[in-house]
Amino acid sequence: MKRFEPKIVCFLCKWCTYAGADLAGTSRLKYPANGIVIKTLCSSRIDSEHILHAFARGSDGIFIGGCHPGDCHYQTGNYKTKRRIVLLKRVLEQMGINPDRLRLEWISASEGNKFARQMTDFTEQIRALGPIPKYDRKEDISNG
Amino acid sequence: MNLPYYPGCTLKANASHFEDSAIKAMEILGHQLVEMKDWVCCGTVFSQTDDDLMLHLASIRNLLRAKEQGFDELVTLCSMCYNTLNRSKAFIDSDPDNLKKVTDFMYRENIEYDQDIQVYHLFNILKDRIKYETIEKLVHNPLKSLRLGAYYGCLLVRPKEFAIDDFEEPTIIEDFLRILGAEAIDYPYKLECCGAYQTLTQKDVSVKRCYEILNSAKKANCDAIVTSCPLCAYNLDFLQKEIEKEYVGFVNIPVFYFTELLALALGHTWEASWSELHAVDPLPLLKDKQLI
Amino acid sequence: MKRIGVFICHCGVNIKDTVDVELLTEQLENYPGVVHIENYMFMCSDPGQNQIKAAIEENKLDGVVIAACSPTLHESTFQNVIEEMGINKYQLEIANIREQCSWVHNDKEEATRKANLIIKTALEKLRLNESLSPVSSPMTKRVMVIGGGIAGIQAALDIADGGYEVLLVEKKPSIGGHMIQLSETFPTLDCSQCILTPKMVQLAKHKNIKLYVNSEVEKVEGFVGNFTAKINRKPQYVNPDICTMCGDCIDNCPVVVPSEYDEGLSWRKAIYVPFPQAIPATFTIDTENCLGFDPIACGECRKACKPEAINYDKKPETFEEKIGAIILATGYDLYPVEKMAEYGYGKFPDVLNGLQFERILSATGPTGGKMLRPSDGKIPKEIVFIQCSGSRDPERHNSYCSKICCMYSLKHAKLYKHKVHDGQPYIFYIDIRSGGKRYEEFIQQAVSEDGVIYIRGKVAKIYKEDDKMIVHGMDTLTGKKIEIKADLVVLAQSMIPSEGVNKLIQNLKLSTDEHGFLNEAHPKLRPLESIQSGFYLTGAAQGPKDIPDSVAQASGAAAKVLALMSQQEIYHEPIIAWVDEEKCSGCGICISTCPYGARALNFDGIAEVNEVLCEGCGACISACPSSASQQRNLTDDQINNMIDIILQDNLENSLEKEDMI
Amino acid sequence: MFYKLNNKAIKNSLSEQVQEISAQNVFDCYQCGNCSSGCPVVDYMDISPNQVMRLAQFGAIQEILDSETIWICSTCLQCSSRCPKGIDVSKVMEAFRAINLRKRFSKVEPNKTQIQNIKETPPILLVSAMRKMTG
Ligand SMILES: Cc1cc2nc3c(=O)[nH]c(=O)nc-3n(C[C@H](O)[C@H](O)[C@H](O)COP(=O)(O)OP(=O)(O)OC[C@H]3O[C@@H](n4cnc5c(N)ncnc54)[C@H](O)[C@@H]3O)c2cc1C
Ligand SMILES: Cc1cc2nc3c(=O)[nH]c(=O)nc-3n(C[C@H](O)[C@H](O)[C@H](O)COP(=O)(O)OP(=O)(O)OC[C@H]3O[C@@H](n4cnc5c(N)ncnc54)[C@H](O)[C@@H]3O)c2cc1C
Ligand code: SF4
Ligand code: SF4
Ligand code: SF4
Ligand code: SF4
Ligand code: SF4
Ligand code: SF4
Ligand code: SF4
Ligand code: SF4
Repeated sequence: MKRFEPKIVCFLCKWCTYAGADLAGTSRLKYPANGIVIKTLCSSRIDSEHILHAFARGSDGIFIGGCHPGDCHYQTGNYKTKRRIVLLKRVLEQMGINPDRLRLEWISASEGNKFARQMTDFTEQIRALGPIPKYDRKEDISNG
Repeated sequence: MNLPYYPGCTLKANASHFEDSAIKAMEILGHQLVEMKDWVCCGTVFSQTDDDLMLHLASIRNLLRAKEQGFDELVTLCSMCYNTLNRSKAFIDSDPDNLKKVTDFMYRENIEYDQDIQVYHLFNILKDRIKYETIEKLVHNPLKSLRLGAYYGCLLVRPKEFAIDDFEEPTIIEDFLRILGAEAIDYPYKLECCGAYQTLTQKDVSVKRCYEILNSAKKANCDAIVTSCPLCAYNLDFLQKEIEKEYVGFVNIPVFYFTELLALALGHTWEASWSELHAVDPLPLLKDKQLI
Repeated sequence: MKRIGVFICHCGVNIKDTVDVELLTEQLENYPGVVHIENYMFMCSDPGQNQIKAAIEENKLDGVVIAACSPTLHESTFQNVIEEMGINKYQLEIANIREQCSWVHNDKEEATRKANLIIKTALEKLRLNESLSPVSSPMTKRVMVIGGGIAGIQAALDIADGGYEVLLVEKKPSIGGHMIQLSETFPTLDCSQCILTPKMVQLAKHKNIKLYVNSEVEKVEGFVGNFTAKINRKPQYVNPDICTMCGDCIDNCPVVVPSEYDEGLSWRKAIYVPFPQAIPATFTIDTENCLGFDPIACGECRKACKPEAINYDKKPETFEEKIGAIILATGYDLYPVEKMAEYGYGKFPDVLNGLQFERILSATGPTGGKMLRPSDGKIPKEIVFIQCSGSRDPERHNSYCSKICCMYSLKHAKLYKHKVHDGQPYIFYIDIRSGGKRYEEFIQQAVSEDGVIYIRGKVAKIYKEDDKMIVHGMDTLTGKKIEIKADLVVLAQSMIPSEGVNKLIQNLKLSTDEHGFLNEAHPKLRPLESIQSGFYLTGAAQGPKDIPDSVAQASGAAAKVLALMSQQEIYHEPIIAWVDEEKCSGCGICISTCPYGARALNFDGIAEVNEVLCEGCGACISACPSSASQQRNLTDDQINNMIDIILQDNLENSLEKEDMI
Repeated sequence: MFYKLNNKAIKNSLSEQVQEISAQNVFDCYQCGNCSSGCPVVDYMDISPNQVMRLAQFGAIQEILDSETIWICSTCLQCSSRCPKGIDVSKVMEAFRAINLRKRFSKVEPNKTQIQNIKETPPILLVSAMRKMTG
């Protein structure tokens, strides 16, 4: 049987995690090809609606990468993201979506290793969780 | 007015003059110290382990008993009772988990512990409720020319969350002594530990501690020491015999409970039964100052 | 619809070996909007660039996607290429199929599938990209420096020397700050006043510098290049042009108050000159302590002043000044000894803070430079210095290290030894922080030559017995409890932001760290500026600092300001936020979200973005409950389209788009 | 002789027990020595309070359990009230006593105290000493 290949949307901030992902590339580190990247200037640009939208469209997992606390290019953007994600995870739980499908990590421009590790780890975790259940997406998101 | 009162073990034994003088002084101030029924020893020292709730049950049971008797507050005289009851209460109250465990454990009690009972030290009542200004007006026998050193010890001021006043620089006892007409003397060792329970096992430790405290007070020209803890009072008063042996030239100094002085200043006569419980006889000093 | 060209790079073998570029070309040929697609070995090379130009011309392209390496490498190269062909540079998107695809995957099939999606997201984004031009606004070529300590003085001089006009606003009657109070300074022990007063005089005479003493900034409006500041100046009541500095007024003033300059160790009158070398050199009446000007209350000073320099009718004045940039140099104060319970809440006269001890050491101080203690004027023979007093104590005081007190405690011990040869200095410390050029050598030398005894342990308590200060500490190295009967104790008090500066910071809408020190834009890479454009930081206002660091930062900030001033206009990336007026409910949530103060409600109660201030982080956009706020070239629609394209296969297999939301 | 430190020695179960019973993180301590400076009975201790904290960081719990220090401490709370890192040092001391006492160890035999006149001795002294020193 063909193994399940999760679809993962990755939002990476330009200053830290996107640069970290580039470093993983220049270091030729290997990780699964399931995540596709959308670059934002800051992790705080990512709206809860984008995340819900992506889940509704069948994303099996969503990965958000930002600068380490205190290193945000915009000072406090990553704290805002952190707060938003904590809340959102609770919402996801109520909607029947396993909150582990959403992951927020601080990855600096020098942490190519960490980026590759996170990609591998997250993909495997989502693979183990299986495809996102369809009924959840339809009912709850359209009502909420 | 009636004040529900928790005596604790020692006030029924070696410190009965502490209790007696408190009741009489409070009467003059128009307040009745009503002893709660069925109290048990609070366990004296507060147990500082975080994982053993059993050691706090005695304190909580006392609060329950008081509540059963219709009280919503308790007054203590002894610093240690004050400290232990309060800290046990705070420890249980602060954590819903602790609260639940304790409540579950005491399921056979008739009434549920629900945190709604306050514990005060008599100093809180004198200062904040009766008010020092009021007491001052009732002083008939001002303790004029008596130079007194307040001894706080540990438990009235530590831990800082439970301090009855500033934990490094309290003045609540000094202010009290001043309204009684005495001279309150500041001396550096007033917050230093007397050795506490070490007296039982490491007497030399307590002897040295008490010597340093008393000596510091004497250097500042105190005539006597004033305290509110029966353990401090015992160490400071009764260990003077040993101090005399250890440190040549040491001259005795009387140790009072603050309530004895309060009663005296309010015009109550000094009782012989009080003197009997002192190691260092306070009578010569009181006579010398023409207070009795 | 846009006419888009897609250019896929092989990067030699770097991409081609893992990504099937031919297959990609085929797959994307018919993607909506793509009118041209090709692949080539080195897109960034000259021939590659020429191929792009040719394709643009031939196919009348108005958008370009380059599938190649990371945008950090060649985005600007390709932007230049399309700009040369008359296309706005924001119509270029880079699909990063090397760093984030071919280099990190092994399986060619998977990598190709991923590269396909990466290019499609770029196409989806590009489809809705607007053509943008940089935001610009004119530059006011004047600078305001707030705070006249060494940091402010240095910054003002550097900028004024660079040819621009500077306003220096100082709240006290004289400039000089704390440095003017110091005796001699580590690590070279040169006299503080000797090196500072020439600078003060130079500043006062500089044709490009306008001095506002006794003044505070009440409000600043506008944005970088275009600020308007409101400055309040308290009257000094003495006309500096007439006053001859004869001092007759002082002799007749009946009011005596503690001198700030001497840190309360001496006295001054209500009419006074803060210190002999004050700039501006003139007398001031301190209205808080003056009995009152009318002859019934007092008026003695005016009677005494023969040249009639004193005018009681002066009123506070308010000035409005236009400036382009602001430097904050508000400095520090010392953590009050009154907060130190363990050291007696400031009630012992022989327990001093560091600045008080500087005054005792100083030749211009209350003892004329003689080492005498305040209580009884005796020469202290046993002296204890306590480091980290109020610092590194998150439980009760300040959690941070004050950085300079290790050095000045040692300096104090050394200078003390120079004055009292038979005295013994002790320093209680926890760690010694002597990172600085020649700092460690300074310490080592004092230990070996001056016999300073360091004791490693924090002092628990100080109390007074007879005329001695009893210090109880611990030497953690030997495990021995230490008692010292000291004649004098000096506390190395924590540095804290200067008094009242929090109000100023609030007025300027700047941010501070948790301790009240001004926040830099980036702790490593932008330490001289605030994240609010146009505000620069120097000296101890940004964090505890010594003189060399304060001066370095001041000159650094001045250089930044000079670079700013050299521009006629200021330009700014246009990837910023904008507001859809139709949708905005005026809730104001975005306003508090913006870290740059770039948003405000307009007269109609609708949010507006100040394009010059906005840095484009996007925090406001995700915070907007009405989706009224958007980011140029990264709108919600663009993001959602990218998401949709990534998940397209899933969608096709599952639900219809329309059912969803 | 070397004091041998290694990962396993530092992270041992006794050390975890100390942190659990006391609810204090011994790694917060930065060895300022304030606890020892203010301790009224440090002269009688074989290891000073700050050294107790240090050894606890090393995981050298047995050494502390065998010390006199933990029995000399009179729970005066001076250390706790002044620790700049907010560590309740006195609770850490109590945890060491508790570990010993829970093994039915007693520091004093009730019949072997230094009390001559039991009638003169207040209950508060007997009870508190017994509670702190007997298992
Ligand atoms: C005891 C002691 C000894 C020291 N010894 C040395 C030494 O030997 N060597 C060394 O290198 N460093 C030493 N320092 C450090 C030195 O004092 C500082 O590094 C230096 O003074 C910092 O300069 P500054 O201009 O940033 O701040 P400050 O000197 O504090 O100047 C700030 C100025 O801003 C003004 N101001 C504040 N708020 C406002 C406002 N709202 N509006 C207008 N004006 C305002 C103040 O009145 C002041 O004039 C010592 C510090 C201390 C405490
Ligand atoms: C192990 C270690 C860890 C560190 N970690 C941190 C940290 O976490 N955080 C932090 O803030 N700092 C850290 N630093 C400090 C940091 O590395 C330096 O502060 C910083 O790199 C200094 O930058 P620089 O440009 O002055 O010097 P350098 O980085 O040394 O750059 C000097 C450049 O000049 C070139 N050069 C030299 N001589 C000549 C010549 N004659 N002609 C032409 N070119 C020449 C050199 O090739 C080099 O490229 C760390 C340092 C070390 C050693
Ligand atoms: S008396 Fe007049 S001239 Fe003389 S110092 Fe005073 S103000 Fe100046
Ligand atoms: S008017 Fe004021 S400043 Fe002048 S002498 Fe009188 S008190 Fe002093
Ligand atoms: S500089 Fe030295 S004395 Fe000052 S807080 Fe830091 S370590 Fe303590
Ligand atoms: S030389 Fe380096 S490691 Fe040593 S004290 Fe200085 S900064 Fe620290
Ligand atoms: S994008 Fe960021 S900087 Fe711009 S207005 Fe929004 S929050 Fe402020
Ligand atoms: S958050 Fe949105 S709706 Fe509210 S004021 Fe800002 S732009 Fe308008
Ligand atoms: S006072 Fe606190 S931080 Fe200092 S040595 Fe003691 S336990 Fe450690
Ligand atoms: S609680 Fe114990 S260790 Fe702490 S100061 Fe008191 S006696 Fe010393």
